[in-house]
Amino acid sequence: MADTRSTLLDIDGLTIRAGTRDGETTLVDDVSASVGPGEVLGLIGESGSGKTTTVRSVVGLLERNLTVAAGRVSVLGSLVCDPQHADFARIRGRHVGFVFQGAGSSLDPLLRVGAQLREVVRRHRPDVSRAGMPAEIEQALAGMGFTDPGRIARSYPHQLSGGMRQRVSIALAMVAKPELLIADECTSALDVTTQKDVVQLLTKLVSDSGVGLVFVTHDLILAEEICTKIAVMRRGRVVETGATADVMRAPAHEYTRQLLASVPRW
Amino acid sequence: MIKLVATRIGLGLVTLFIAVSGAFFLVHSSGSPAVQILGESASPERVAALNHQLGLDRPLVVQYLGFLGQLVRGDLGESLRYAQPNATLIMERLPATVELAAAALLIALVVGVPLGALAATREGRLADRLVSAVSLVGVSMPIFWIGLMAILFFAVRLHWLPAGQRDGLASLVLPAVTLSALPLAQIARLTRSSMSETLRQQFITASRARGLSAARVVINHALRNSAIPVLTIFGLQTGLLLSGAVTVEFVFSWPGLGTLATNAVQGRDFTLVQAVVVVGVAVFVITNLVVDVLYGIIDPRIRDGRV
Amino acid sequence: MTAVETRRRPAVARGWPAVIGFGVPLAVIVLLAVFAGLLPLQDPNQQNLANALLPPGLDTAGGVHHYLGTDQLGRDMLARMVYGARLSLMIGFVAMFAGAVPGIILGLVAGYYRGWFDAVVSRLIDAQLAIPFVLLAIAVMATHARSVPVLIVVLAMFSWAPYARVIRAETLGLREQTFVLSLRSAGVSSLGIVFRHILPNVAGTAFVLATLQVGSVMLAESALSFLGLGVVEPSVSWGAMLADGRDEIVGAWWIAAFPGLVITVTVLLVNLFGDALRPILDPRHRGF
Amino acid sequence: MSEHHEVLAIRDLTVRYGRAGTPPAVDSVSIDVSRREIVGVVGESGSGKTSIGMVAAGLWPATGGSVTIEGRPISPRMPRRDRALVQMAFQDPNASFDPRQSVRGGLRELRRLHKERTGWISDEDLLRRVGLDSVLLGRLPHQLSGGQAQRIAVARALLLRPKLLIADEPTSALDVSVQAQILDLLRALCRDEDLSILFISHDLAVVRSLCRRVYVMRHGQVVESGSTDEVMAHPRHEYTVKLLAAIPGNFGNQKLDIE
Amino acid sequence: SSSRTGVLRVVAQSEPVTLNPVYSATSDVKSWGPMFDSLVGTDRASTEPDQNGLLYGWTRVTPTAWRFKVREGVTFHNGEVFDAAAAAFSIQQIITDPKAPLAGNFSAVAGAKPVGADLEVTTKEPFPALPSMLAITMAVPPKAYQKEGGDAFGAHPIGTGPFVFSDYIRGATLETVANPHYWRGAPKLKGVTLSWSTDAQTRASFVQTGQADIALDLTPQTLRTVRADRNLTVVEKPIDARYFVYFNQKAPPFDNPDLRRAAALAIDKAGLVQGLFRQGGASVYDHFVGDLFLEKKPPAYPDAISHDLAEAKSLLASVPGPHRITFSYATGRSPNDDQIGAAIVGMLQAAGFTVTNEPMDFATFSERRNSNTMQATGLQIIVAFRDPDEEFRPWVGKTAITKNCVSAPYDELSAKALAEPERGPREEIYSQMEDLLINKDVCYVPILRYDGIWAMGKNVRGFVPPRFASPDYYEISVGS
Ligand SMILES: Nc1ncnc2c1ncn2[C@@H]1O[C@H](COP(=O)(O)OP(=O)(O)OP(=O)(O)O)[C@@H](O)[C@H]1O
Ligand SMILES: Nc1ncnc2c1ncn2[C@@H]1O[C@H](COP(=O)(O)OP(=O)(O)OP(=O)(O)O)[C@@H](O)[C@H]1O
Ligand SMILES: [Mg+2]
Ligand SMILES: [Mg+2]
Repeated sequence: MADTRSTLLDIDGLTIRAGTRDGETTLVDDVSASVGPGEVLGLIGESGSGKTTTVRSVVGLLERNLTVAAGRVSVLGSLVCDPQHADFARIRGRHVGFVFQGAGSSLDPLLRVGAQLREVVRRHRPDVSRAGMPAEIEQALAGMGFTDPGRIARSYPHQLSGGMRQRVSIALAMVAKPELLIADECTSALDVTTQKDVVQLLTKLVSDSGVGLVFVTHDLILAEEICTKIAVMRRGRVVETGATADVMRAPAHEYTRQLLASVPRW
Repeated sequence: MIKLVATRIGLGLVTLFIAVSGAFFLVHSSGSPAVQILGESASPERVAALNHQLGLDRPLVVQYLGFLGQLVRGDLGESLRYAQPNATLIMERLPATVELAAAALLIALVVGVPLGALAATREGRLADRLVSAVSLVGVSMPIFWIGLMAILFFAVRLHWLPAGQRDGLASLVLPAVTLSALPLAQIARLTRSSMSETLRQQFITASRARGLSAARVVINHALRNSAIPVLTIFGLQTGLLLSGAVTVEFVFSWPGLGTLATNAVQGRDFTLVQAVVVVGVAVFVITNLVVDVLYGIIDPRIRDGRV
Repeated sequence: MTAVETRRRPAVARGWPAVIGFGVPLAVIVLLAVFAGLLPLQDPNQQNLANALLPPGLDTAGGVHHYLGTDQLGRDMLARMVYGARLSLMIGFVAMFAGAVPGIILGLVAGYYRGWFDAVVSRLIDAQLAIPFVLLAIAVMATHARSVPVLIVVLAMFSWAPYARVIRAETLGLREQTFVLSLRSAGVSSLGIVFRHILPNVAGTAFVLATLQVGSVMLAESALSFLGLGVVEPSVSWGAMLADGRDEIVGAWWIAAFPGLVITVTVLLVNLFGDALRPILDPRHRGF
Repeated sequence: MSEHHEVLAIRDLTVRYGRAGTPPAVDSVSIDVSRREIVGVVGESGSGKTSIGMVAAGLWPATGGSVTIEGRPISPRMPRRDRALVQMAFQDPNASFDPRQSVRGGLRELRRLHKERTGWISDEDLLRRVGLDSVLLGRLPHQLSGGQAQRIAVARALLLRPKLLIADEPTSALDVSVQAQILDLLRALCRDEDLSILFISHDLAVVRSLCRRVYVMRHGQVVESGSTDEVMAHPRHEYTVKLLAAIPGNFGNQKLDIE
Repeated sequence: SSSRTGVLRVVAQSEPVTLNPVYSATSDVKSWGPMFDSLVGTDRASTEPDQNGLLYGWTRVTPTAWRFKVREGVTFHNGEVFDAAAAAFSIQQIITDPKAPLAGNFSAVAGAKPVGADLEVTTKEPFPALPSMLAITMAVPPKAYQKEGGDAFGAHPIGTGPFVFSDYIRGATLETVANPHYWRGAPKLKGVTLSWSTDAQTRASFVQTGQADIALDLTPQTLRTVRADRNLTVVEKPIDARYFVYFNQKAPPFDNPDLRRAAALAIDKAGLVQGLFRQGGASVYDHFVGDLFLEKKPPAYPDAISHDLAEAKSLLASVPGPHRITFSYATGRSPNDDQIGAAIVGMLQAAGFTVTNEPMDFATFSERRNSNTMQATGLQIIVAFRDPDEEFRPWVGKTAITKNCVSAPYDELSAKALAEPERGPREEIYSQMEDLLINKDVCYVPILRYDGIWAMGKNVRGFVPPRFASPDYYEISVGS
C-alpha cells in the first residue's frame, strides 16, 4: 500500500469557471496544493470559497455548468486525470475515496446500506470472498462508531439519522481502501463522541497505511488536531498554505487571523 | 398482510362494480344482438321475438340486477350469440392473448428499457435522437401497417416466418414484435425522461465517485430510481394489451380475446362484453396490486410513507 | 502529466438550435393547415371516379395535376393531405390536452392526498382501462351524432387514465421527499405543493406522455374511422385517410402511405421538439 | 409551571418508526422552551434529536405524548395559519429545497403565503443578515455550496418570524466566522423579536455559547438536562462526561489556546 | 402447418358463431357446408335447383302444397337414417325456432310432414320459390338434434355431407375428414380444414405462403397481389351480392318523388364500379329480375333512370329547397361499402343536395333501419336463394322490414306473381313490379353487384365458383 512516489495528489494552478446568466464567473482561481502519503491536507476557509468545487474536480465530477479553465491535476503521479479522456474511471473509488458534502443525498435512497457497501467491496476488493463479505461490511460500519452494524446494513438511508448517513458514506469511501481519501465536511453532522471515533479511525489509517487525506472542514480545532498541512481558501483562492502548526500559530494572512479569532472558546 | 390483501380485494371489487356497471349501460345504450343473430333481412317482429327470448325486453334495471346477482354467484353468464358459457368462450381465447401480450411486453421491456437508458446517458446527442426516432416509429405508425408490411416481407417475400395463425413459436414472432411497437416506444421514452432526471442527483455522482462502472451505476442505481413511471406504464400496457391487441389479432388472425371482445361489442353480445370486462378488470386489479406492491418494494420511502 | 483542459460544452448549449430545427417544420405543418384555404389546391372533396387511384407523379390527368395521386374516389391526395392536417392536428392536440389536463390533475391529487380520494380515482382509472375502447367509442357514437367535439371527448376519455396513473405513481415518491416537508412546514397549502412543486417535478414525465399521446390519438382516430366511428365526410383527417387506404396498402400504397408518413413525421417532430424544449424549460438544465 | 409561559411544551413524547414493538426513536421525552429562550439539544448521533424536531414542527405524528406551542397543540393536521408559529431549519438543507425552484422563487412563495409576517425584510437584506450575497437569489439549490444552502435554510425559516425556531444543526457546515455571525443573529432575534429557539446541535462549544439550558440525549431519552453551565461544568450522567471529554482539543490532553 | 396430403386447407373470412345450420346465417355455410347436404340439390352450371339432391322429383300438388320424393339409403354421420321425417324436422326447425335466421324467408311456409316415404310441404300462400329455398335448407338429424338442443349441436355438427366433423378449436381451426360412406361416393379429398382470417390481405398472404390452399372471399384490393403471383390460380365470378339504395317515401323530404328521382339520377353507378372496383369485381346492377337470372336478357324499361347529373340538378332546382338530407349506411360489411357510401354522398352533393354523411356500424344501422328513422339508406345484401320473390319480400309491400315502399299495387302484383304457376308469366309480373319500384316510384335504386374472388394454389383442382356461400368441396382434389 505504501507508495514510493512522493505525491498522491498534485493540484497545480487549477482554475474553474461557471457559466451563468451574466457570463462566466470564476469559482476556483489558480489553486495549487499537494498531498503525499501519510499527509493530511486540511482545506479550510469561508463557506462558498470553492473548497467543494476544488476537490470535486479531482475526481472529475463537477456540476454540468462548471468547467476547468486552466491548471493540472494529477493523482498518484502516473494516473492522470484528463477530462477529455474520461480517465477518472480508473482512479475513482479504487485509488481515490471521496466523501461528499451533504452525505444525506449521496446514498441511493432505494438500496439498503448493506447492498451499497457490498457493491463497492465487490468492485474494489477482490481479496474479500463472498463468505467474508458480511464480516467486512459489519467491520466497515463498526469502524464508523455504529454499535449495531447489522441493523444499519439492513436499513434504507431514509431510516437513518443525519449523522448515521454521514458515517455510512464515509464507510463507503473507506471500505475500498483507497490510497487517497478526500473527505468533504465528513464530520459536520456528527456529535463529538462519534466524531472522535471517526477521526481516530482516519488518523490511524493515515499513520498506519500511509494514506493521503484531504480533509475539507470548517472546524479549525479539528483541523489543527489532525492535519499535517493546511490550505486556507477564500473567494476561490488559496490565501495561505503551510504546515498546520505554522498556520495556526502564526497566521500570515489577515483572513486566517480573523477566522482563528472567531473560534468559540471553550 | 392479510388485511392488506383483504382491502385490495375489496377495492378490486369496487373497480369491478364500476367497470361492469359502466360496461352494462354502455352496451345496452346501443342496439340489440338480435339483428346480428338474425341477419340483414330480419323483420322487426322476429327481432322483437328474439329479444323477448333473450330477455332483452325486460326493464333495464331488472336486467342489471339480474346480471349483478349472477356475478355475485360467480357466474359470468351465457353468451347471447354463442349460447355458450362466457367463461368457456373467454378461457378458449385467453391463453393465446396472454401468450401474445406477454411476448410483446417482454420485447418492449427488454428492448425499450436499454434503449431509453442509452438515450438518457447520451442526452441531446446523436444516439439519443436516433433512439427517439426509432422508438417513436412504433407510436406513430399504424399497427396494421407494420403488421401487413411484416407479413408481406418476412412471410410472403422471404418465407422466414408464417404469415399468421397461432401455430408454434415461429408464428408468435411477427405478431409479438408488431404488438410490442407501441409499448416499446412508451417504455423507451419514459425510461429516458425518468432516467435523465435521476442521473442528475447527487447519489449518482457519489456512486461514480466510488468508482462503480458507468454500466453498474446505470443498472443498479439509475434504473431502479427511474423505475416507477416505467413500471406504471408497463402495468398499464398489461391491461391495455388485452383489448389493444385487436388490430394485431385481426391482421395475423390470432385467435385471441381482442377479436372476441370486438366481435362481442360489434355484435352487441351484452353478456359476453360484460364478461370480457370482468376478466379485464380482474387482470387489471391483479396487475395493479402487483404494481402497487412493487412501488413499495422499489421505493421503501413509499412503503414507510408519511401520513 | 497532462493539462486538465476545458470540459466539453454541455449538451444544453445546443438546445436552441434543436428547438428551432424541429420547431420550424412543425410550424410549417401548422401554418399549412391553418392557411389551407389560401393555397392553390383543389377541393379536397371533389370526386372524380374516372381518375380514381392515380399514382403519385407529375403527370396530368384531365388538365389537373395530382402530384400525390388520387384516392379511390379520385380526390386529390395533396389537397386532402393539407386539409386533413387541420382536423388531425386539432384532434391530436385538443384530445391530448383534454386527456392530459384531467389526467394529470387527478394523478397529482390522488398521489399526494392518497386516502379515499386516491382510492376513488384509482378505481376509476382501473375501471376505465378495463372497458375496451371500442365499446366506449361505439356506445358514445351510437348515442350521439357523430361530430368532431364528440370525437374529441371520446378520444380524451381514452387518454386520461394513463396520465393519471403514471403521474400518481411519481407523485407517491415525490411526496416523501424532504422538500415537501419543508414546504408543509412553511404552511404552503397542499394544493400549492401539488401544483407549484410536485407538478414541475413530474412535468418531464407528463411531457413525454403528452407528446407520445399526440400520435396515439391520431392513430386512435384512424382506428375509429375504420370502425365507422371516426370523422365523417366532408371532414378530412389523416386518420380517416389512413383508414381509407388500409385495404389498398398493397395495390395503391400512396393512399395510406402519405397520411401514415405525415403522422409519423408530425409525431417525431413533436417529440423531438419536446425533447429539445424540455431542458430549456427546466431550470435545472439551464445551469444558473 | 403555567403552560403559557412556555412557548414550546413537549410532554412525554414518544416517536416510533415502523411497527409497534420496535424500540422507539424518542422515548418519553419532555422539553420546555420559554419565551426568548434558546434551548440546546445535544446528543449522540441517532439519539432522536431530529425526530423530536420534526414532531415539534408538526411534520411527523407523535406516537405518544403531546406537543404544544403557545398552548396550541401541534400535529401534522394543525391549521395552515398556525404553521408559521414554528419553523424548522432542516439538518440536510439541500434536500429541503424544491430542486426546480430558485432561492428567490422559494422566498417569494413564502411572502405570498404569509403577507403580514414577511414584510419586515427584503430578500437582499435577509440574505445579508445570514452573510450571503444577493447574487445567490437567482441560484437553484444544487448550485449552492453546503454552507450557503444551510444559511438559506435558516433565513427561509426566519423570514416567517416564527415564535419558535427549530434549528437542526444549523451551523454544521459553516466556517467559524460565519457561524459566529449566524449565532449573533439568532441571539439578536431572541432578544428583539420575541423568538425562541430549540437548537439541535452536536457542537458543544456553540451550545455553550448560545444556550442557557441544554438537554442531553441518548438512545431516545433525555439523560440529563439543566442550565448549560451546570451540565457542562458538573456533568452527572456518564454519557455527558464522555461527550465533554470527546470535544476536540479536550482529547490528547491539549488545552487549546487560541488568540 | 404442413399440408397433410389430400387435406384441403381453406381460409375463410369470419368464423361463425355456431356450426348449427339452423341457427346460422346463410353465409356461414362456408364453414359448416362440407358437413351438410341441402335438402334440394343445385345444378352446378345453372345454379338452379336440380333433381340430384336428397329430395327430388317434386310436384306441386295444389298451389300451396308440394310433394317431394326422399332419397333412400342416406344416413347421417352418426348413423341416423335420413328419411322424410328427418327432412320435415329440418324444415320445421327453421319455422319454429326463434333463433333461426332463415325463418324470415320461410314466412310463407306453413309446415312440413312425412306422407308415407314422401315429404309434404304446405305453404300459406302460393310459394313458387320453395325448391330454391330448400336448396339452402340443410338436413339435420332429428334424434341427435333434439337430444342435444340447437346450441350444443352447433358445437359438433352432424350432417349427411361428404365430410365428417373431426375437431374444432374455436378461433383457430375446424377440421373435417372425408365421409367414406357418403351417399354420392367418398369425396376425393381426405378432409377439409378451415381457418379464419378477417383481413383479406392476410388471407391472400396465407395462400401465397402456402399456409392455406384456398382463400375465400378476397376483396378487389387484394386482386393485384394475387394475380401477380404465378403460383396461384385466381377465380373471379359474379355472386349474388348487391348494393342498393332506398329512400324513405313516408317522411320528408323523400316523400317528394321528384327528389327521389333527382337523387337516383345523380348516382353514377358505372362510375362507382369503374372507380372503386377498377381492378375487377363489380358490375352495374340495374334490375332485380334480369340480374337474378343473368341468362335472360334484361327488359328495357322506357322510363329507366340512368345517370344524368344535369337532369338531376334541374329537377332538384325545380323543387323549392333547402334540400337537406342524410345518407346512412353500414360499413365494414362488404367490399368498399364505406367508399361507396362516401362516393354516393359526394354525388348527391354534386347534384345540389346538402348531405349529411352517416356511416355506422351494423348493429346501430339495423336498429335505426327497423325504427324507420333513416331518410336515404345504402345497404348490401347477399340473397339467400335465387328467386325474384326473395328480392321483393323483405323490402317491398306489406312484408317489408322497412315500411318505405308500401302501396297497394305492390301487394296486388306480389300476390299475382306468387299464384302464377308458370315461370315466364311470373317473371313478367316481377318486371312490372320492378319498373314501378325502380323507375316510377323511385323508391329503390339498385347500384352494383360485386364478384366473388377466390385464390388457390395451382394444386387445387375441380374448384367451381359458387353463386353465393360455399364452394362445393366434394368435387375438389389437391395434387402434389
Ligand atoms: N453549479 C454552480 N453554478 C454556479 N455557481 C456555483 C455552482 N456550484 C457552486 N457554485 C458557487 O461556487 C462557490 C464555491 O462553492 P463550493 O461548493 O466549492 O464552496 P465551499 O467552499 O465548498 O463552501 P461550503 O463550505 O459552504 O460548502 C459558491 O459561491 C457557490 O455558490
Ligand atoms: N423514517 C424512519 N424510519 C425508521 N427509522 C428512522 C426513521 N427516521 C429516523 N429513524 C431512526 O430513529 C432514530 C433517531 O433518528 P434521528 O434522526 O431523530 O436522530 P438524530 O438525533 O437527529 O441523529 P443525528 O444527530 O445523527 O442527526 C435513529 O436510530 C434512526 O435510525
Ligand atoms: Mg462545500
Ligand atoms: Mg438529526
